Parts: sequence; structure tokens; C-alpha cells
Amino acid sequence: MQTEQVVPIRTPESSFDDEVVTVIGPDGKVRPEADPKLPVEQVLDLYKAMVRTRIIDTQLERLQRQGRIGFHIGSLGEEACIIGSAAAMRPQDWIFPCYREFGALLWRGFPLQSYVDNMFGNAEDVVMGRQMPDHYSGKKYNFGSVSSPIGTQMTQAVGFGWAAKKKGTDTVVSVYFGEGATSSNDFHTGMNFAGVMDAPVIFLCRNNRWAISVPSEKQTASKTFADKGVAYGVPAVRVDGNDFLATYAVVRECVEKSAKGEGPFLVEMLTYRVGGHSTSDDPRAYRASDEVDSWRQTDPLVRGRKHLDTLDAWSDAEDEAFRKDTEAELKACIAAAEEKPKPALSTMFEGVYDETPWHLKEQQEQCENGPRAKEHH
Amino acid sequence: MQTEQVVPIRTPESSFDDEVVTVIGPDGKVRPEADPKLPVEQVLDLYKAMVRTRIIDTQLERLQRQGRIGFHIGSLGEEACIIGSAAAMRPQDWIFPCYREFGALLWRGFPLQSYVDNMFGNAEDVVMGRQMPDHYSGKKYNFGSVSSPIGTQMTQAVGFGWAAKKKGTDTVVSVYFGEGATSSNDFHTGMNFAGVMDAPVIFLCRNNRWAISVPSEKQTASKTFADKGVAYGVPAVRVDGNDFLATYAVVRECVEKSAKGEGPFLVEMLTYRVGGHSTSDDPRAYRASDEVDSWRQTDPLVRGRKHLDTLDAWSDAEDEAFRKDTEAELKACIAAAEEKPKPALSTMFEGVYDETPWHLKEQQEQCENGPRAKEHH
Amino acid sequence: MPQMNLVQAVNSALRTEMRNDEDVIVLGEDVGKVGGVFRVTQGLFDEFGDDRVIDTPLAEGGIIGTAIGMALYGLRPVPEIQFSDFIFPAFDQIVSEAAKFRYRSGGEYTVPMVIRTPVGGGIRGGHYHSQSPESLFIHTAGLKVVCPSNPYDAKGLLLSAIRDDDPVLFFEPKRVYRAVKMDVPEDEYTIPIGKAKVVREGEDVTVVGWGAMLFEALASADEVAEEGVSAEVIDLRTLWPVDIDTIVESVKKTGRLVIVHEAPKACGFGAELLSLVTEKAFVHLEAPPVRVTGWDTPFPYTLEMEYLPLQHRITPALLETAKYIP
Amino acid sequence: MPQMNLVQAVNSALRTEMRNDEDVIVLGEDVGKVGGVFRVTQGLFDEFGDDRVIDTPLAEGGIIGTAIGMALYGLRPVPEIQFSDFIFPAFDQIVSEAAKFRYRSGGEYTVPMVIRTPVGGGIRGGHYHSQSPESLFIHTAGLKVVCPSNPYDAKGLLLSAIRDDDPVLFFEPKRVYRAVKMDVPEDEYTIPIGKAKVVREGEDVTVVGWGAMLFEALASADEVAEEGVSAEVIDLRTLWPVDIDTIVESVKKTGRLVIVHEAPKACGFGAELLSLVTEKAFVHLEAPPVRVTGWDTPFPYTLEMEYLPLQHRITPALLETAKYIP
Ligand SMILES: Cc1ncc(C[n+]2csc(CCOP(=O)(O)OP(=O)(O)O)c2C)c(N)n1
Ligand SMILES: Cc1ncc(C[n+]2csc(CCOP(=O)(O)OP(=O)(O)O)c2C)c(N)n1
Ligand SMILES: [Mg+2]
Ligand SMILES: [Mg+2]
Repeated sequence: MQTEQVVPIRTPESSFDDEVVTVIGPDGKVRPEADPKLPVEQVLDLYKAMVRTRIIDTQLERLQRQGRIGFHIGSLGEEACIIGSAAAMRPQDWIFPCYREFGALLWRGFPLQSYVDNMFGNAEDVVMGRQMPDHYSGKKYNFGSVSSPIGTQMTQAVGFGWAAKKKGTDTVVSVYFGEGATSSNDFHTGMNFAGVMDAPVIFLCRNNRWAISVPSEKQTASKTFADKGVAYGVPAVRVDGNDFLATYAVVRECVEKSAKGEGPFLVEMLTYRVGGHSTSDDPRAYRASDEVDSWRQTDPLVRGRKHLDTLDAWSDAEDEAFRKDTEAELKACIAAAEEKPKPALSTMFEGVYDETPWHLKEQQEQCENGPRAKEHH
Repeated sequence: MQTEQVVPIRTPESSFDDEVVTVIGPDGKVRPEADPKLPVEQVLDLYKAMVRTRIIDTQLERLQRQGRIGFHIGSLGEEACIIGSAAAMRPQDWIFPCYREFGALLWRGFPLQSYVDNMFGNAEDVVMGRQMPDHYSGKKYNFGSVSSPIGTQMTQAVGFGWAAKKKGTDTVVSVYFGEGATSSNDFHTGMNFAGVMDAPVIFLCRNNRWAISVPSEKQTASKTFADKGVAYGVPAVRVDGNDFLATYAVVRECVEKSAKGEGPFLVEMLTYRVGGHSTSDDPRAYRASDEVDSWRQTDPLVRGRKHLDTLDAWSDAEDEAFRKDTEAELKACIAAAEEKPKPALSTMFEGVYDETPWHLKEQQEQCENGPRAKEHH
Repeated sequence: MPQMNLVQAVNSALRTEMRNDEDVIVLGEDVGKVGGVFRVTQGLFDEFGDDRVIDTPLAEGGIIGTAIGMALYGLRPVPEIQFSDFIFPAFDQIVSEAAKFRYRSGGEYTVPMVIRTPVGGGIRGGHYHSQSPESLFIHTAGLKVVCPSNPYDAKGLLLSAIRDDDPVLFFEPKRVYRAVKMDVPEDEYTIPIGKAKVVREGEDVTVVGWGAMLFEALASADEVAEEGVSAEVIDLRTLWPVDIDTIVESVKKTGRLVIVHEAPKACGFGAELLSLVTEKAFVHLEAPPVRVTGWDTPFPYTLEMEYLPLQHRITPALLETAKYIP
Repeated sequence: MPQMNLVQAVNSALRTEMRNDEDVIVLGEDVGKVGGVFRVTQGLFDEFGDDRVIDTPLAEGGIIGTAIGMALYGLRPVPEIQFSDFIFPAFDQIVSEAAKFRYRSGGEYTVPMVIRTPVGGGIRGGHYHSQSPESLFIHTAGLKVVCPSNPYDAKGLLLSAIRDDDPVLFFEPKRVYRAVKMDVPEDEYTIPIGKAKVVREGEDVTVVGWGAMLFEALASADEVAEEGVSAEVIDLRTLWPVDIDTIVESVKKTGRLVIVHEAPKACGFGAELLSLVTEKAFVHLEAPPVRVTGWDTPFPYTLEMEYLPLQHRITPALLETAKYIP
């Protein structure tokens, strides 16, 4: 038996590994080819949204350390890809979140007070304190519902987008997930169904290099995450996720194409999770501080600020004032949220079904007529 | 807002769509470049195994129509890719089956009588009549266990192959599945884990164009099934699955590479399901007969026979005699299997766990001391 | 009135509601051109087209996940899982997502979706074409679970299920699919979710069953009648939320209870029924309630008739329970 | 003897058995360098290397599927599912494959595998970091289910589980992880699977619990003792196959039964326990057995202490049951 003959087994080649869309250069100047050429006020709005996100993250982390809220999962270092992609969606479009995109939620107009109420799980929390902090729902803002199980939002976004298209709208749906989530069942079925059903869905992969303690190299042997589009016939693109204009431009182009029926798309947004996975995590146990330091150099806010300088659109004093105002606004929201009562006992039993069935009524009665629990200990 | 700029969104290109390894030409002659150059006796063995598989399929389908067995799932038209790939595995290698590869099981030396006993689910069935026909298990033959849920064998094969490698062996594992199964969760996780774990596993995709009534074009929007390797960094190749020498050559090369630590591989074997999905299915309800007819032209047995003619290795008389002998052998096995009793009642309760726990002993007692059921009605 | 079997009745319900409401979408493996492996969706593809009757790729998680997305948008998807044994790849989407969406979103999002799937044994299906996983879904808050035993109920319950604003698991007893024919109106009618039916009145012992086992329970009731035992037979129809009043009322009368189901005994729905009745009617119980169920083994092939809780096992349970002297 | 908490005891069991048997492999999300999100596998990566302590991609089905493959080969994998709420993407591999492998292959293949996973609430985890899905696995023939309440039992049971030739679900009560310290031998010892423990003897009422709720049951037993009620407390330790003899024996003595678990009531394991006791000790029951459980809702966040069946709910149940007059 001999097998010296040549059989064309292909070690797959990447179509993507050296092409990453960038707009803002290190000097803050734009590469005109890919520049979305947004009006200055809009650039400023995007920048301010990133700053606001950063401020909120910083404060909530502090609150958690003080034991005033139970949990927070933030977006330190990932603000550009979140705000840039959210801003690229048109008002009629929908956003299906992962758990790290409160910046997108607020961009959509969700009131800061409501968001903070969610962090406290109080009586005015839109989800009635039923879920952990950062597990909000924003239907009025064309924004989905956060759940913890990784990936599930992807197939849902596909069904939603397909439905919108069948109803004759030009609605596009974007769906966020981390690079770790590409290993999930729902990435596979979501991408595959999207490809087969021609769904107007933009898969937004935040490749922040880490899935809790697992680095992206251990997540998959594919050359890039964008390459995964090939398996589903879904066009893909890689973008500098720390560049809000590049992210905006790329996602906007996908939106316009999807709206014309040319979707779905997969966008790999290259960024970095500068903080811990969440307030429950201490990343010093598994990654080198110089890696983090080198990523701090690429801070999307610093880059954004440099760009504003090239536009002469924003002064240090304005920046200072904006930060102060935002902090004050947030402080007021926190103070208000902290004052609000817990959700009523009845909210635990209602809303499991449209109409509460007998067994839950019975249990509610038992609970309400029984003794109260001690507080958390 | 303008977005006329060019963003390099890639519509994925296929690395595979016009390259399919073939060895035996329409005239039966081999293309020497890819020819595995097997000794004539071995070529003959492969051919005979294909013929035997065909004969068994034909007979079992008849038995099922007569109501003598409950079910059969055959490989009509797919014999070349099943036998060619099975033969390419070395004795120390393992095969994890889907449900259509009894030909591979028999190639491995599993006794025909045992296989037929499995078809009857009788007392001598290796799985004790606990599963449907064609759900056998062949551990002594380095052969896995058939279950119905699509795809599950793939991740299992990866764990098994990884374990074998860690134990210092050069064992390679091949795992069969249909092109429909590429949509399953386990294809995704199996391929991804194989890529990350460098497992010596050969993923054998029988692309027979149909998943029950769903044609392969509706299964995925990827250009080919081989292209899916890209998503996992797994090298891939497409082969003419109706050409037993081509399949042998390709899989053999993968085996040799995998044994050296260069696996995993994905092999797309292009073939066609000439029969119904199983004896429960009538494909005339969903596909055109001329499609089937045109595939009959590519019958792997006819092609194999033509190749033997070029070798002058096999006469019509020999062919006839071999078919007669096989039919007689099978007939005897069927007669014997039909005579055998059902599995004992106790086999229903034993073997759920290593040691039967109290509740099953109690249930066994209840059952054995209670009245017997009527037969199937 | 036309005679229909259960396959035809379900088909008729789907067709009726698809004509009424263009938001009703059928999707699943092989549901399109070929009309499903049991032919339940036959003809729908031709009438409603491939936009409303969708052959999906082979991925149950994808079927349910996209159906949830459709429901979130406002459609009323009716996904089919080819066999309920193959529902497990979709388990996460069902229990983590569909079941919890309304609650977790503070009522913003709802998932009006009916998961249709054949259930149960007796068709030579072995391990993976015979199981009855209802108790897993009953344990999951937020889901409703329905299992009709006959064509008439099937149509009326399916119409209710599709119009229901919560996710419903709709289990179709495949052994009954073509075994029973009865009058079923062409027109629409509904049977309320959550209401059981006393299908035979009796005095001495209550039998609770559903799906294919209902017929076995009825046959046993006939059989024990010859021995002077009068059995009251209840067809649950809706498993969850269960119609506890009908059961408790009956047990208060008979003092005795036998529960029949195909699923394995341990943590099967029988345990819940037995417990509820014990909690609510303890003083009325004159005999220990009994469960006649599938054994706690995987579902076997050759011996499936010995596995199932058929008449030959129900009858002695009825007799013993009815004659039990406390 | 060193004092260990439950995290340390499980870690000690893993370390012990990995030193004994090089076929023991730990795999899961974040189990490697960082030692798991609860730090249960801390230090194993450094001692045994990345061949035996494997950080996997984020796919529970892949973790369990590859672990099954390893077990088929002859290894003894101990996969970790980060939270038992995230076990559902692996549900198909567990219930369709691991549970049925021995049976369906006529005993040719076995799956000696221990799925370790934190379970339960009380740590502000809300819907998806608090659930107790044990009954789903008890319903699945072929699986064993273990849930220790304390560090000593955890180590002994985990060593038994790893040496067991069947797949075991090993639920670790995360509320107990660091809450309790006790003497735990450095050396190896085993506690047999299938044996419950009477942790407090009593005469008037039997309380069955496990995991974190065991401590609540004990606290209630103390509380009711002040009112003159003597409660016998049983720590199940192994949920399935359950040690029914110990429970029945106790109920024969007390005539009264209270079952406590965190999971929702409907089709929870409490229903099975209640049913088994009713079947086996009906004539000894002097009061209706009672279940004190999580409510039939998704697990809430802010109100979780009102959701859980804590001391404040167990105590009244014990008093009522003990004082019930038939
Ligand atoms: C099904 C499931 N498994 C595990 C987890 C626990 N978990 C939460 S986030 C996370 C890592 C996610 O990484 P990635 O997808 O890259 O997103 P990132 O956190 O980096 O934004 C894990 C393992 C989960 N939430 N769901
Ligand atoms: C999880 C699961 N879903 C559905 C089925 C029903 N089913 C059995 S075979 C099959 C089609 C498989 O097609 P393919 O993978 O192409 O293999 P082929 O039958 O063509 O060899 C389906 C849908 C199943 N067995 N398992
Ligand atoms: Mg990440
Ligand atoms: Mg196929």
C-alpha cells in the first residue's frame, strides 16, 4: 500500500487575517477611504456616549465593591465597538444584546434612572428585580432582553429579523456576543439559519480576547473569528473595535445592505476587555498586567479624543464639564434608586404566565400569609 | 451621512467548490496521480464488500416490507464511500458510526449473524433488543455504538481520539455523519474541540444530498460542506464518494497524517441516497425520479465493476457466484435469527447501572410476577 | 361531520388557524413539501407556501430559537420537533429562554409559541422514538403542557394553544395518530387549556391518564367493571397547569387513585399528581394512591409492550386499589 | 486534621484521586489556570498540567460530549459545568447519551464520568445562577445524582463518584462553598453512594433535605424543639438512587414527613419522595406529607430569600405537620 500521491487536503486559508478596517489613525486623523464622514455633532455625540459609558462603569464597579449593588458587568475598553455599532443602527432597527452593552441601551434613549434601578433590582426596575443587575429589557427602545446563558440571543435575533422581513419592513437586527460565544450551539445554528433564511441580521462579535479566563486562542483553531462566516455562506468583515468611526462605518454598511435584503453579515470587532470579566472576577489570576497595559494604550476614549482634537470640536473644559455633569446625573440616579423599595412580594408570583394559574395563586397566598424571610445575610 | 466608501466585507469564497478527488474514471480506468495502488486482492475485497452491502440492503428492505423486521436504514448508492473509508482505517483505529454504516461494521469483521440478530432484536442481539434495528454496538471490533440523536457521536469521537493520543497510542478515530448533521450542535462543538485539542479524528461527512426530505441546498448556505472546516481551522477535502478508490486514498492519507499528530480532518464524500431515508420513508413524495435515475448512472458498484474489468480480475461468473453465496449466507442468518427467542424479561431491568439498584429490582419483580403483555398489535 | 384521525385533526387545526391568522407559521424538519414524517402538516406547504411552512436545517435548537425570535416579533410560530426524543438539543432555548421570557422581561416580551411533537411508545421506536418527557417541562415554570388523547380534543386544544399567549408544549400521542377516527367539525372550536374531562364516571376508584394510555385505562375500566369495580376515568388533556379540582373532586368521591403514564416513574408527572392529591385530599384517601408507569429504564425495543403501562398492568392496579382495606 | 470548607474538600478529593489515578481528567470552562470561577480546581493545573486539567471552549455540549468520549476510551473524566443553570446546552449528551450508553450497547460501553456543578441559590444569582435542576436527571434512567451538604461528605462522596462506573451528577451547594468549615482528612476515604444519613434523631416528624437546605432544616429542628417538637433530620446526600429505607424507617417512627428543596415544587424531587413514602408507608402516615420548596416561578433576584424554603418556612411546616390531628 502506498499513498505518496497528492491529495488536495486544504489547510484552510484565512480571507481575513491581515485586513482590519480602521478609520482613526494613531494621530487622531482619519483615513478618508473608510471614513463615514459623520457631521461633527454626531461624532461628538458618539464620543460623549463613550465617555458616559466609562463613567457609569467606573461608578458601578465602586458601588459593587461597597456592597451597595450585587453585581456589575462592564465594558471598560470596549466602548467604541459598542457605541459605534449601536449608533449605526437606524431608529427602526433592533438590537439584541449580550450582557455588556448597557452603553447601547442608553444610546437608544433608555433612561439612566431606569438603568440604575435595574442595577438595584428595586420596585421600579423594568424587570421588577427578577434578574441580576445588567439583565434589563428595553422593548420600547427596540432593544431585546438580557439573559445569562451564552449565545441564545443569536437564533432569536434570526427569527426576529426574518419575521420583520416577512412583514414587509426593512428592519435590520443586530446581535451582540463575545468571541467565546462563537463556540456555543446558538452561534452555529444562528449563523446557519441566518444564511439559509437570508435574515437581515448583523452578528456583532466583540472579540475582546478573553472569555473569563480563557484566551481567544484557546477558543477556536480558526485563524480569525470572521473566517467562521465561510461555514455559513455569511459575508464577514473585521474591524478595529477600538475605533468608533470604523465600527460605525462597517456596521452602517452592513445595515444598509441588510435592509436591501443582502444580509446577514458577521462583523468581528477587535477590542480588549481591559477590566475583569465582571465584578466577580479578578483577572490578575490569569493574565499578565503588561498585556493589559499595552491595551490601555489603545484606549478608544483617548483615540476618540485625539480625533476630536483634529476636528477642533471639543475643549478640555467642555470635556471636564461633561464628565462632571454626567457624574452628577448618575449620582442623583443612584441616590434615587437606593431609596426605592424592593419589588412587592406579589411580583414574584405574577407574570410567570399571562394569567396566573391556581397553583401560583395558592403559593402566593401561602407566601404572603406566611412569615417573612430575614434579609440577605 | 454617506457610506459610499469601500468596506471590505467579504462574501466568502470557497476553497473547495471545483476540486473533487476522483480516481476511477467513467471508463473504469484510474487516474494514476491519486490512485492508492492497492494490490488487486484488496481491490477485490473492497468491491465484494460493496456488493455484499447492497445484497443485505435489498434483502432487509424486503424483510421489513414483509413485516418480519421493524425497520432498516440502508446505504443504497453510498456503498463506495462507506467501504472505502472503513477500509482506509488501520486495525488499531476506531470507527464511530452514524446509522447507515453497517457495511463498515461488517468490514471490521462483525459477524453477519450478529448483525442480523440485531435486525430482529432477539436474545442474541448484541444490544439485547433494547434498541431499534441498525442500532448496534461493536466494541470488540473497535467500532462505536449507534444512537439515533443526530450528531452526538462527533464530540464523543473527539474525546475518544484525544484520550487515545494522550495514552501515547497512534490510534485514529473516524466518525461518520450525514450532511444534514453538519447543522447539529455536535458538529460545531465536535469540530471546534477537535481543532483546539488537536484530536486525531477524521470527520467523514456523507453528503448524500438529502436529510430525509430536505435537500442539501436548504441545509446550509455555505458553498460546500468541506468549507466548514475553515471555521475550525480543520483541513478539509472533497472526494467523489461513489469512487471507492478515491475515498480510500483520501481517508488513508488523513489517517496517516492524523496518526502523526497532524489531524483532525474533515472529508466531504459526495454521494447520493438512492433509496428512501429508511424503510419508513417514501422519497417519491419529495424528489423527482429523474434525479434519482441520473444518480443511478453513477452507481458505485457499476463503476467498481468497470474498474475490475480494467484489471481483468473478476469474471461475470465469479460475480454471480459471489452474489449467490452471499445471498445464501444471509438467508441462513435470517432463518436462524428468526428462530431465536426474544430477550429475557430481566434484560429490560438489568444494565441500566453497573449494579441494579433497589427500585429497579422492585420493578423487575413487579413485572416478572405480573401478567404478560399481549404481543404487538 | 367528517371523520378524522388525530393526524387529520391536528392538520385541520393548523390549516384553520393559518387561514384565520397569517401570523401563524409552521417550521421544522421535513414539515414542508413532504408534510412531516407523520404527514401531520401535509398540504400546508402547498396552500400557504414556503414562507409560512418552513423546512429548516437539522437543528432543534435553531428551530426553537428562531421560533422564539418570531414570537418576540409578534408572530405565532408552531414549530414541530420530529420526535419528542429529539427535543433535547433545544432544551436550553425552551427552559432558559421561552419559559422565562415574560417573567424576566417584566412582561415586555412574550413567547406565544406552540411546540408540537409526537410522544410516546408502542410503535416499535425503541430508545429514541418512544419517550415521554413531559415532566421535564412541567418542572419548568412558565410552560404549559398539553396532551390530547383523541382527534376531537386535539383540534380544539391546538386551536386554544395557538391562541394562547404563553409557550405551550403540545404532545401528540403517536400511537393514536391513525388508530382512532371520530367526528371532528371542519369549523373552528376550542377546548380550554387547563380543563380535564371525566370520560367515564365511577364510584370505586379514580384513574387519571392522558394520551395513548387513556384508552388502556378505559379498557381496564371495562375489564374491572365485570368484577364489579366501578372506575372513574379522567382524561387530563392539559397536563400543566393541571385541573386539580376535577381530580380531587373525583378522589373525594372514590377515595382511591391510580395514575397511568408512559414516562418512567421516578420524578414522572405521576409523582406530582400523587403528591397534590395527597396534600389536598389526604383525609379522603382510603388506599395508597398507585402509579402505573413506564419502568425506570431507557425505553426498550423488543419488549416495549412489557415496558408500557398497558391494560394488563392497569387492571390489577385498579382491582387492588379498589379492594384495598385500610 | 485540617479544617476545610466545601471548596477545599472538593479540591482535596480531586487532587487525591488525580494522584491515585492518572486516568482522572478535569475539564471545563475556566477550570485551568484560574482554578474555576469558584476556585474549586485551584492548583490542579499547576500540579497536573494542561493535559489533565483542560480549559475548554465555551460549549457545555462539547465538554460533556468529549468527556463521554474519554470515558468510552477508559478514562475517568470529571467535567465541570460552571453553574448548573448552564447544563442545558449539554442536556442531549447527558440524557440521550451518557445515561443510556451502558444499556443501549448491551453493556459494551460504559461512561464513568462525574459531572461536577454548583447548584442552588442564596448568592444573589437570580434566574441563571441559582437553579436546582436535579429532578430532571433523576427522571432520566441511567444517571446517579449526588448532593453533599458539608465538606466531609463532599470529599467522601466525590471519591466514590469518581470510582463509580456510571455517570454521576455531582451537585455542589454553592451557598455552602465557603460557609462551613469542618475537619476533613487529608487522606482518602469514601462515603458510599446511595446512603442517607440521619443527622439528628427525633420522634415527632421526619425532615428530609440535602445541600444548603439541610442547614435550614436543622435550624428549624432546633427551633421547634423549643416548642417541644422533636424532629428527625435526614441528609439524603445521594438523591438517586435514593436511600428509601432510611426515610421509610424514620417515617414509620414519626408518622409525619416534611421534604425541603430549593427547586420548584411541580415535578420536583419532593414529589417523588412524597410518592415513594406514600406507596411504602401509607398506613404509617399520621399527617399529609408536606413539601417546602422553591415556588413554581423562575428563580428571582431581589426576593430570593422569599423564594427559598428557608427556616422561616420550614419551621411552621414542621409544627403544623407534627401537630396535625388526623
Ligand atoms: C451557557 C453558558 N455557559 C457558561 C456561562 C458562564 N459565562 C458567562 S460569560 C462567559 C464568558 C463569555 O466570553 P465571551 O463570549 O468572549 O464574552 P465576553 O464576556 O468576553 O464579553 C462564561 C463562560 C454562561 N453564562 N452561559
Ligand atoms: C436530533 C435529531 N433530530 C432529528 C432526527 C430525525 N432524523 C433522523 S435522520 C435525519 C436526517 C439526517 O440527514 P443526514 O444527516 O444528511 O444523514 P443521512 O440520513 O442523509 O445519511 C433526521 C432529521 C434525529 N434522529 N435526531
Ligand atoms: Mg470575550
Ligand atoms: Mg444526507
